[in-house]
Amino acid sequence: MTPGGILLEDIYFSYPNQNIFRNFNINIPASKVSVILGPSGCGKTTLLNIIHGIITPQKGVITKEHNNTISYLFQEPRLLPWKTVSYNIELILKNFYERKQRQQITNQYLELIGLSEFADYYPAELSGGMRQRVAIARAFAYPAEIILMDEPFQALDPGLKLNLTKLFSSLWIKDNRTALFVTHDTAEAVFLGDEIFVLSAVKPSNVVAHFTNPVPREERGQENPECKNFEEELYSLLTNA
Amino acid sequence: MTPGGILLEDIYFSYPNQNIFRNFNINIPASKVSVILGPSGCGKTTLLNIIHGIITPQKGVITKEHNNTISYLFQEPRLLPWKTVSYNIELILKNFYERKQRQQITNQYLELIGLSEFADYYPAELSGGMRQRVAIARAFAYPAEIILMDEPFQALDPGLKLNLTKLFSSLWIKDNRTALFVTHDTAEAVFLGDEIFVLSAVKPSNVVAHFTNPVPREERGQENPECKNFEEELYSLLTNA
Amino acid sequence: MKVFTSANEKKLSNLRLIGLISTLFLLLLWKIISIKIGADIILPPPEDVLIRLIEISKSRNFWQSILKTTIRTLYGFTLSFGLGFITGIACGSSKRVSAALSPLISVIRAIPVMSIILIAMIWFRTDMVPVFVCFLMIFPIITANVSQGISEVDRSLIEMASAFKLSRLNILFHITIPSTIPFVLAGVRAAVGVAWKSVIAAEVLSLPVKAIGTGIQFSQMNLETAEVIAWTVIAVILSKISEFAVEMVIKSRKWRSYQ
Amino acid sequence: MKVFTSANEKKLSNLRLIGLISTLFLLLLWKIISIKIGADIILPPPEDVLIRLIEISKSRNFWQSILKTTIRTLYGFTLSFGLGFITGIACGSSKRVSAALSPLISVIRAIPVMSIILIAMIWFRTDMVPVFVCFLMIFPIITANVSQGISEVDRSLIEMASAFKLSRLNILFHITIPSTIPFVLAGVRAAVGVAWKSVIAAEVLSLPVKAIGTGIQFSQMNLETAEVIAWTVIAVILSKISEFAVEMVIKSRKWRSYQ
Amino acid sequence: TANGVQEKKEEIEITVAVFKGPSGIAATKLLGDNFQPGFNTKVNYIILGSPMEAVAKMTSGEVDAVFLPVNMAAKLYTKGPRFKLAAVSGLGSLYMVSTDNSIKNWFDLRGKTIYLTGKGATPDYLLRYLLLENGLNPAEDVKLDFSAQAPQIAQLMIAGRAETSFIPQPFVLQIETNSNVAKTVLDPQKELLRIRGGKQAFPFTAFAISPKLYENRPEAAASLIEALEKSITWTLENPKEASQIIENYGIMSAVIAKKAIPVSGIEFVSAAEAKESVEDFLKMMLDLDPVSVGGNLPDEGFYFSK
Ligand SMILES: Nc1ncnc2c1ncn2[C@@H]1O[C@H](COP(=O)(O)OP(=O)(O)OP(=O)(O)O)[C@@H](O)[C@H]1O
Ligand SMILES: Nc1ncnc2c1ncn2[C@@H]1O[C@H](COP(=O)(O)OP(=O)(O)OP(=O)(O)O)[C@@H](O)[C@H]1O
Ligand SMILES: [Mg+2]
Ligand SMILES: [Mg+2]
Repeated sequence: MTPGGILLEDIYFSYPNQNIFRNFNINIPASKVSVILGPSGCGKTTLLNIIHGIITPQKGVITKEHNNTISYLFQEPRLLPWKTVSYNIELILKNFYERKQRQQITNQYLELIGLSEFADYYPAELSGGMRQRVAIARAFAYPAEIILMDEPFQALDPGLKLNLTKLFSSLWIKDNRTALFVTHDTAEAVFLGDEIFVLSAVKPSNVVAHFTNPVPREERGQENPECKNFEEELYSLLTNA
Repeated sequence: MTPGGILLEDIYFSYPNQNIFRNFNINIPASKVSVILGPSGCGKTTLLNIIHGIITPQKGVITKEHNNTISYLFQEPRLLPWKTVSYNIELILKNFYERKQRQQITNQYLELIGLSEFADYYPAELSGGMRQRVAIARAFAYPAEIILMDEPFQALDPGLKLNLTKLFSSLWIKDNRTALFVTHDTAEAVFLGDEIFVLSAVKPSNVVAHFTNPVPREERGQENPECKNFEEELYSLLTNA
Repeated sequence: MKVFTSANEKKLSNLRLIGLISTLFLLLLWKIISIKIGADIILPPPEDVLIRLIEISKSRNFWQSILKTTIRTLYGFTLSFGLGFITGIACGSSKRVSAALSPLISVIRAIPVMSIILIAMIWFRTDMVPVFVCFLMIFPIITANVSQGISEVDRSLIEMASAFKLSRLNILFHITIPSTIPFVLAGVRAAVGVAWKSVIAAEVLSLPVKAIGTGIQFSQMNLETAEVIAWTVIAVILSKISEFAVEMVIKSRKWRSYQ
Repeated sequence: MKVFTSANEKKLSNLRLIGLISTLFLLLLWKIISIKIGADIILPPPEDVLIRLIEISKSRNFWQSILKTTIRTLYGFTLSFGLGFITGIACGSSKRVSAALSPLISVIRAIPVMSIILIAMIWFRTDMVPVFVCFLMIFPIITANVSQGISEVDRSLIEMASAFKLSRLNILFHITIPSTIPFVLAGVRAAVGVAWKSVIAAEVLSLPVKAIGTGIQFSQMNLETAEVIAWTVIAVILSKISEFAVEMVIKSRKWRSYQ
Repeated sequence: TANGVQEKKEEIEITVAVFKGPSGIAATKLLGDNFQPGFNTKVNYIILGSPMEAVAKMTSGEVDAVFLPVNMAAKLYTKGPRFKLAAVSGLGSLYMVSTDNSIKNWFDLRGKTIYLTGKGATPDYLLRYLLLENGLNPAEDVKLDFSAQAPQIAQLMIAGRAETSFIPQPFVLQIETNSNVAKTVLDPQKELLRIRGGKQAFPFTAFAISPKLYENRPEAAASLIEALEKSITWTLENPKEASQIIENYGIMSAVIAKKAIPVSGIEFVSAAEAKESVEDFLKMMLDLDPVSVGGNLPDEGFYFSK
């Protein structure tokens, strides 16, 4: 295991009525963007939860650096309904910054996701995509060494999606933190991911395929035929499985 | 207005703190699949709600056939947490069928979305994509003349997405009911939509573009270059707007 | 075809009308029952009570009694609410605290007022006894509601908060307490009536100099049933006013949850 | 590095220990206070009460009193719960019904027990008066909780249901009622203690032949404080048992909401 | 002060408790004059709601002189803080009232429902005793209903909803004046005298004093007792003024007090004079239920003498 990375060995996990992982192994490299692909219900969210520590596997060894701070973008926005948009972001910065600085960071991220005008709205007054964006801002704003994201760019229009993937890329290049995200969008996977893991449809789930993105980050893009090919490979793997 | 279609004229609607529609007009043709595209937060969900009658515009005229039954796939799954998957579907069939038949229909749709095994699960025990599929099954199972869908195939892996779009297409061909759906996925729009409306980013929102799909339904597909072109046109419209 | 123009105001006045009719109906029912019973000493007709009410409202003692009883009720309510809320939060947030406090709370919840009144009389001034009784009644109601509220907190939000390493205090103030608000409101709604009732009942027992309960007891001693009911009407009106205040607070809440 | 193996059982017995210690602490406190007061007539020490408890538990009257009081409480609780639940649902579901019933509910909520006891005596057998009093106390608690619960129902689910044209009855049974369950449970939790308390208090006033309240009153008149407390202990135990039953019911709920 | 001699002892404060309700009538003049006995003894008067409250305060030492039922006084002497009987301030004023005028003697009560108050208090014991003596079993031959308080019983009687009740003054009077059918049919005072052959009506209310008072200031205690006697005499002679004082102290309303004063059995009997009847009464209670007087009769020391 590289330092800053995460290593899961022989993980066993089951919910009361079904077994999700048995002898599950995965090695998330440090300072890279890893992507998890896999059919609906195969255990991707469960895996992120195990890595984060929200749920505890019944057996197995998880090796990660002690005291690593982790930011988590959940599959659902999970905003506090009784707090405004800006307060929802400010709140999670409390451990790190003074009030002034918190507000400044909050405003900066609201700007980035295009919701500055909506700072004082309550979540119930937002559209689905807007809530997702607030959740994105929150996850990005949180200072952490590892970032986990569960379908981060869902519910967004193509324009926003493009902007936000680019935004993520540019933010990531600054600090190269270990990132792991789940997506159903192969284009996104190819554009952002350095390592790509595909989980199996049958449970207990396992990593059925592992790719290293052949295209260096700077050269990736819709136009690049290598990317196109790689994406098509992934797409056909997922649609035939 | 063609019978079975929906005509909105001079609609004015605003939430307490912002104005969404002013002099808004749209004509949803009968017995066709119409698609709405538009940036996050522009008012797509609001429009569906107005068409359904869940919210009432402050001014304007809505013309639709009396007593049209409408099925609605909401942007969120909106399942009853205290009912099992199968009961969530069965419940909305109560007005139409006997118990036996309800169960049979429920099972049939669960089969179609691949969740037969999970019939007795509670929503909290499902993954995000699985919940979305239950919501899809519910909307499809409901016998209605008009179907409204808000981002129907979100949170699904590419394989499922493909299957379910095909499923929708095949179901639709049987009865040709008026369908209107919101999506952020241009491929989906081109594959399913006969009429495509694009809403504006600036509010009050309006229809900024209206396309009629040049490719007949039978010939649509990823491989068809005409489809590709049309999709690219839409994509660039959305990403530049 | 539907055409929309704005119009939506009649409803409210309609509801008021229904309320009025129903109040009149209750008065009528009272009148009928009083005729049926045919004994003013048991249930005098409404008009007699009104006359008596006007008569007693002329004395200074009357207004002082109302004031004192109101103060006692407010005092009892505030005390029980404060302690009940804190206890409920403490019990709901930690299983250990809950285990430690649970015997005491069970005793408070269950102890018959009569059994503890002797001790209460030693510890409190007479006119505080009603406050104490009020506490015994309301404290468990608030605690029960708050701790139920806590056990219903959306776990996905708690998960989110601990994922972002929010401190226990932040979780408490920004997630737990806001989530319990609907339950606290339910508790308050329930407790308001009980507060008045228990204060007045305790006043009837301990007879402080100025008190609605004392008024009731004296009138009853004098077999002045109309006066007893006049005091009762006052109690009902006071309770109604406080209920109204609570409703105002409830309505002033800004946010609502979304799914 | 974290290695996981299963182990998680000590906690429960730990909590039990805390509960036990805290109970012992209360007993000790009682002992100390009783020594401080230094008058058995006001607060006898725990051991005296235990002895007295054993003594009175030998009589048949004792067990009959417990039985009768329990029946009254169950009766009062069930009645108030049933009516309170239905009324709460009715008021919460329709603004008109709510407007129509609200004057009556306000009166029930606010009317001092003393003022209505005569009428109750005319209408009921005297040993039903405690049931009636219990009703007056609990009915508003349940109604308040249920109607708060209804006003907190997730509107997106109601929207969903009406989009699918579910009948009002289906909405009621499959959405409204399940959503109010947490509130109903909070109400029940709060009401259980109040039920015992109010039945016993009313028994102290109306002195039915067999009743815990009668036992308390009789002992108090005779300054047999140890006996008063012995009865009190019984009341606390009974209330604790019913609380426990309620907790069992609450825990048996299968589903939980998700966000 | 009543006494010219300056005491050397330092001043002590004592508290006299007066109850709301008929027993408080006896103390009218004490209250009205704020009577001080002298002997460096300062007296405070407090008004209490119920004997139970007094019991609490007697035990905690907050009250030094009090009016309460005789059997309770005895019990507090034997088991509690050793209060002594200083005088009797009220005699029985209970009557059997009924709308059924066929009741001529106690045996006629057979099969009746009798409303009365205070289970475990004097009326309960007394009625049971009288029924037993007249060959009736209180548990079977009659139905005793304690479910209402005295005023409520009166209301029911007046409204014709209750037939027979065993009730104290001034409610007897209230019932008789407001109902045209209900009448006093039996007098337990007389019946008790008949059975036990005493000379005096049975003692109802005792004036009891604390060790602090009778040990430290016997002179002040005597002076207080004397003043109580005067107060009672004055009250009986001046019901109009007395009732105003009674209302001012919140003991009863003036209207009702005026009616109650002549009929409530307010009477002063010194401890010495009352001893025989008190003993007899306590004996009667003891035979009926030992618990009611605390297991055994109080000894000689119970009766205060200067
Ligand atoms: N209940 C509400 N109260 C106030 N404002 C609201 C409410 N619901 C939506 N809005 C506002 O209305 C606008 C349009 O919302 P709507 O949900 O229709 O957007 P949308 O086009 O569906 O977006 P998305 O693609 O993100 O779902 C948004 O700016 C939002 O802030
Ligand atoms: N709380 C729970 N209790 C019981 N079973 C659960 C629970 N949460 C998830 N599951 C089950 O675990 C399996 C994996 O769920 P998970 O949420 O990890 O899937 P996923 O890969 O994230 O799917 P999706 O792409 O749809 O989000 C599913 O079959 C689901 O039914
Ligand atoms: Mg998932
Ligand atoms: Mg939307």
